[in-house]
Amino acid sequence: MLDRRDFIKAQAVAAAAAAGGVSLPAMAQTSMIAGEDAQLKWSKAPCRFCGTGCGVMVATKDNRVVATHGDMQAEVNRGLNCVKGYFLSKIMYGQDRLTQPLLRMKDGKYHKDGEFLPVTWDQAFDEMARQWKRVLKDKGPDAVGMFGSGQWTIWEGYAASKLMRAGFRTNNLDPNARHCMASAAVAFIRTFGMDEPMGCYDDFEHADAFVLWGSNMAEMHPILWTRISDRRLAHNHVKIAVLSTFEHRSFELADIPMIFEPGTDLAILNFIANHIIKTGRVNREFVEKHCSFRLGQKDIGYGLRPENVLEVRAANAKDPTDSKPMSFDEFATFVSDYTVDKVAELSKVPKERLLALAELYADPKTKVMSLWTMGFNQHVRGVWVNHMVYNIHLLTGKISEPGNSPFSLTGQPSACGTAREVGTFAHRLPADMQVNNPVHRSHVEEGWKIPKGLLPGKIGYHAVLMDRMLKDGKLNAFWIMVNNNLQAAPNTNTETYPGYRNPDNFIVVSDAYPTVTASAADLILPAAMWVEKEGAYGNAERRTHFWHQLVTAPGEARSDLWQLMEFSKRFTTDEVWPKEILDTNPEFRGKTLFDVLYRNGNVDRFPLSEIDPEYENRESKAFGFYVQKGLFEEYASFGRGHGHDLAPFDRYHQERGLRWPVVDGKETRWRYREGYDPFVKEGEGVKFYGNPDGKANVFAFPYEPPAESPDKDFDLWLVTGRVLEHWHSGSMTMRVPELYKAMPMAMVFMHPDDAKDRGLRRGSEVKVVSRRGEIHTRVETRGRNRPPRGVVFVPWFDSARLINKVTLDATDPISKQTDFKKCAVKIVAA
Amino acid sequence: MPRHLLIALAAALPCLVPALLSAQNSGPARLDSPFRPPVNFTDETTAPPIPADVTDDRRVARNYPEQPPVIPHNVRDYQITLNNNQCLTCHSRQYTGASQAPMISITHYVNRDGQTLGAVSPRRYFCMQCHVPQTVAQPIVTNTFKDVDSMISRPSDGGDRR
Amino acid sequence: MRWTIPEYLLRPWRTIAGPSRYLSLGFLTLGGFAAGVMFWGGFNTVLEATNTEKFCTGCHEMRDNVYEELKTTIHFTNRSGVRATCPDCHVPHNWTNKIARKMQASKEVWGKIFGTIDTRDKFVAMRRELAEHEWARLKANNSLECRNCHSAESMDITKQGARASRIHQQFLFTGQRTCIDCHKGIAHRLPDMNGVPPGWSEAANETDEPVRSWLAERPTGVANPHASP
Amino acid sequence: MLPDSKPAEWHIASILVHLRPERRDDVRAAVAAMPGVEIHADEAGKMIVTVEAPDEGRIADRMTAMHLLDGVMSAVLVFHHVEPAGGEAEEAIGSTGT
Repeated sequence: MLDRRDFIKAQAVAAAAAAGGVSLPAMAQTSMIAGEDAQLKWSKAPCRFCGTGCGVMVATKDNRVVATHGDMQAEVNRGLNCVKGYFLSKIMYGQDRLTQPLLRMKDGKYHKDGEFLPVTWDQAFDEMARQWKRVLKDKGPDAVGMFGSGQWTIWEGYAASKLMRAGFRTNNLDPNARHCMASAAVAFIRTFGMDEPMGCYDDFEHADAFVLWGSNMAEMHPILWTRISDRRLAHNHVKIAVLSTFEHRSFELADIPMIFEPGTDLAILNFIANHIIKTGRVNREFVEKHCSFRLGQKDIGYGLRPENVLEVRAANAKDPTDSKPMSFDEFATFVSDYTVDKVAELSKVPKERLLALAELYADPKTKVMSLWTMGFNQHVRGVWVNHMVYNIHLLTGKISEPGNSPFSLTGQPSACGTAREVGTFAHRLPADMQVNNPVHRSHVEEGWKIPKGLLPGKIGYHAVLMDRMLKDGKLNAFWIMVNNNLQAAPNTNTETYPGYRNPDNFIVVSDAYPTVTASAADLILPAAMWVEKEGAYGNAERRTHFWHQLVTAPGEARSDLWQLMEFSKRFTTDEVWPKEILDTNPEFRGKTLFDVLYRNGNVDRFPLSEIDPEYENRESKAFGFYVQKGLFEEYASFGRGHGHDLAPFDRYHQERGLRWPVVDGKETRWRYREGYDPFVKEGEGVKFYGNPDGKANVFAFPYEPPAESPDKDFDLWLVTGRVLEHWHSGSMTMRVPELYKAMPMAMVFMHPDDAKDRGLRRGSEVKVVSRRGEIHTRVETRGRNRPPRGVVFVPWFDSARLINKVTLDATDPISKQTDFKKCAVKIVAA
Repeated sequence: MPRHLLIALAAALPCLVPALLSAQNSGPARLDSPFRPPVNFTDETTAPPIPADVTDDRRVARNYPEQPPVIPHNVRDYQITLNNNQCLTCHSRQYTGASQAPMISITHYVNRDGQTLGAVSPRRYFCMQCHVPQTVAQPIVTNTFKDVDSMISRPSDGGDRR
Repeated sequence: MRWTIPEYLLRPWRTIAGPSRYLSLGFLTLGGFAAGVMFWGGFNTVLEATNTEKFCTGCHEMRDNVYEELKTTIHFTNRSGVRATCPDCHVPHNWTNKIARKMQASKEVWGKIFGTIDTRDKFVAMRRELAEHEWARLKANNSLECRNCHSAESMDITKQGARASRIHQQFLFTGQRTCIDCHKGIAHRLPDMNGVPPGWSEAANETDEPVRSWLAERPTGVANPHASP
Repeated sequence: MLPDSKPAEWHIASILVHLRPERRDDVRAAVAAMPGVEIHADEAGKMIVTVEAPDEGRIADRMTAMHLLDGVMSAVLVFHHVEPAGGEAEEAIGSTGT
């Protein structure tokens, strides 16, 4: 038994050694009396939660995680974590971890209405393959699909993309990132020709003003908020503007707080553009050299089912993406309608605050960083509103330089790294390539060493469409990995759940815990999580970071990577590829999908001996080669030399992540600007090289109202979102006692006068009712969120109060991302 | 019960999910999210009352030294804004003498660049990003995390999950 | 220059000031009394009418700023439903103080007419000054309006938190401090508190010397035109 | 401040010192001579030391002293933990949160 103080001292030393990258000499270790018993092994890993991408140090002992803390050497967070990050140690130890595949069975056989019984992996995959083959035979590749996640590791997303597109020949692959930042990704490509931010987190230390567009960073990106509060509180001239449809914790630091009427952010942004033009503060030289102007399509509908009256009525619902060129003067005329008086009236933001906000952008001396997440992206005009914020940065030339930065934040740890860069969307391939572009497909076919013409060119079903197709019986074999879509998707009672229980469908869910989605599945596969596998994530600032497997997963739980690759062994090319392709490429005959996708000479290129002997690697041991390295290097080959350059695999295990493009060993902090970005040549200054003409697009769009607004029957706006203590659907954080006790249930936050008018008060039990569904919850009138009259907020982490039964499945017609921020509800006593 | 199932069950017994175990004992098997009452997905049930805050002012043992302590008292109406930080009026170094509140660690005086400041680093200003109050709600799922103290005081068994 | 009073003013004055020529003393005494009652009643009615929350929140400056902030606090929503209205805390119950406060309050009405705080931003910019008036008033009257409900004699310290109980014994019961010293911002948002130490600190007694704030360099936002020099 | 109303405490901190390798011997000697300070590792211009003291002020003093040594580029606090001095405490007082 060790003396407590010696033990604490040993921990103190180990923490400092880990922070400094110093290896402790054996003598120093023994001199601490601590002895071998107290030795912890500290290793680096990124945090499991949001898109910030904090570095953590993880202590393991006897195959268990025993402590975590913020990594001092991680540039993102320099030693800090938020409360969730500090409790990472506990997320894998919920007592109800899934440790066995579970299949619904009756009389010893699979049955849709059977009881969940444990089966072996072989039994699980046998049944799953049987179902897949049945569906492929009966209906073809369009009837199988997979719903993945921005929490997949890079190689898991990549392996899934190969399996679905090249294996099963379908693009019915979409990540839950569709619900999260599809609008941002689409607007990036339409504006700059390339996805992801030009700037990086270093902008936080350079900006003079921060504008939060709907984002509540104090709760959702706490560590980035520490960088903003650091900047604001230590520099008197720095200003913070916070815009939202209700008051939340980020308002605590606001110099210019603004509550606006839901949906009117479109008008506010056009007003700012108008203000910049009217006051003569357009950066003429920048605009002439680097911008093209386009008039976008209006009246584009709301992404509902096509027979919905709103879609029938919309003039351009069928062709929402169209646009035509316009001149700067035409653009100026277009936005001139958006005067301060008109916009103040529409948005209900006081005129003086609108003007103060506009001045942050207009004043050429103020370096301004715009930040947004779900407020913009989960918006029926999400792509427009993303474009509009680029508009005001482009008009003033405030872009691609330290402190001048339109910055799209992400919600998942690898929304960028996996969902976007790897291309696990229904329309995307690696490195920003598109499935409907034959040149791109052929390039990928070469890289993957598969027959020409194998990859399908038809864009697959997006998230909401997948749910509709499951319900309609057109999508019948469905695999859900690392996400809890039955809790996350909109309008679940009507549009999502029926598809899961549709007798024609076979639903597989891979997860670590019994979520509501798992409960509705037909087969549950137990998954390894976080440091139970070797992994890689890409955060919001283009930083790719790696970690090693530090502990083994419990029971029979296996990583998604192992599941995908092992499942691929159950199919031969003859079963899933067209005869014509095999006739012209007979060398592929009789091989398994595993052989053609993963033993293709690329993925199996690196032997086990290249694995760091300090760490376990289950997947590689199972398949006989360094799987993660092979997948990563094959994937990275698509982006190298094209501005998506990733460093060699091994370097990432040494670094606290690197921001791509990594050229000549150096990361890139600001893209598109000479001196920072190696792809901009000397003398070019600024070049938006993603577009063939090197220019960024400024789009003109009007204000258009939301899909559903309050009326006399449903008289309140409903906004949904997250809270600090819980991450997404709470499947990890609700199992950490301290986090659970801090925020055990989702309540409806409302204004005390709205409560009073309905005869309610704090603590009253109520029903939140929409045209689609209802939930029971309790009223909170004095919590952290303070909605104005007419607005209520309900977080979605609580599986006992599934607010997405109430939300509307309206999406942005361009990005297909759901609007979770605007629908009409009423609140009645329960 | 088929033989392969028995074998699988026997092998899995130590780590079987509790929801399933209870189901085995009592009637039809369901696998519900433990946070939900055992009703169909489409049904919703009554909401429990909002649990009261923990206000006993008793320090809660930490799981590891790096864990931020939870807040054992009420923080209703505490204002932490540009104007004022109510937590620091008790917990900052200069006021702990009179308030007798635990002093914040000096790690909080170190800025992003590793320099120690004369006062709390502005990046640590918003206390409740890391330190959260607790309610009396009882966790629904047990967490089997073991802290280092409990692991070094017994012989190492090579972990219990393999 | 010599004051000259115009004739049209002098004539009625003479009538009032001169002795009664036609009315009886009894009528005058009783009538005067009745008139006095009526006048006083009217005065008091107006006074009482202006002494309600409804009146206070009749103008948007109060309704949208301080009253809105009050709604979520313990003085508005609490276990027993006993709540404080604006005048409970802000109008002295003692008559002379009440009148004095009313005179002062007319400055706020003045403020309304001339738009000193007619927008949220202007109100926020004035917040420190307005708060300082109230702190000074409550400090001067030993937190009288607090004590109208919260009597130190009636406090059961065993029902208080350990820390509150200790501090009340050390500072409140000994008369070293008064309620407002520690409970600023209990019902509204605080202004910039730079240079305002908590009541339990030593510095709270050293009125002239602002304590070192928690930050060496202190932000001054739009919300703070009154940061101490 | 109220005089000595605090219970006696035991503070421990670990500090990462960056130094110029050529001045290593001098720095080592100076650091080792500080009361309550212990050197645990020292390689390639980085030194890991612990400081034990009855209050945080003394820890800050030692850090400052290390900062001021010739050849020291920085002394960064990595870990800080406090507990009552009276032996086995159920819970520590300070927070670390490195």
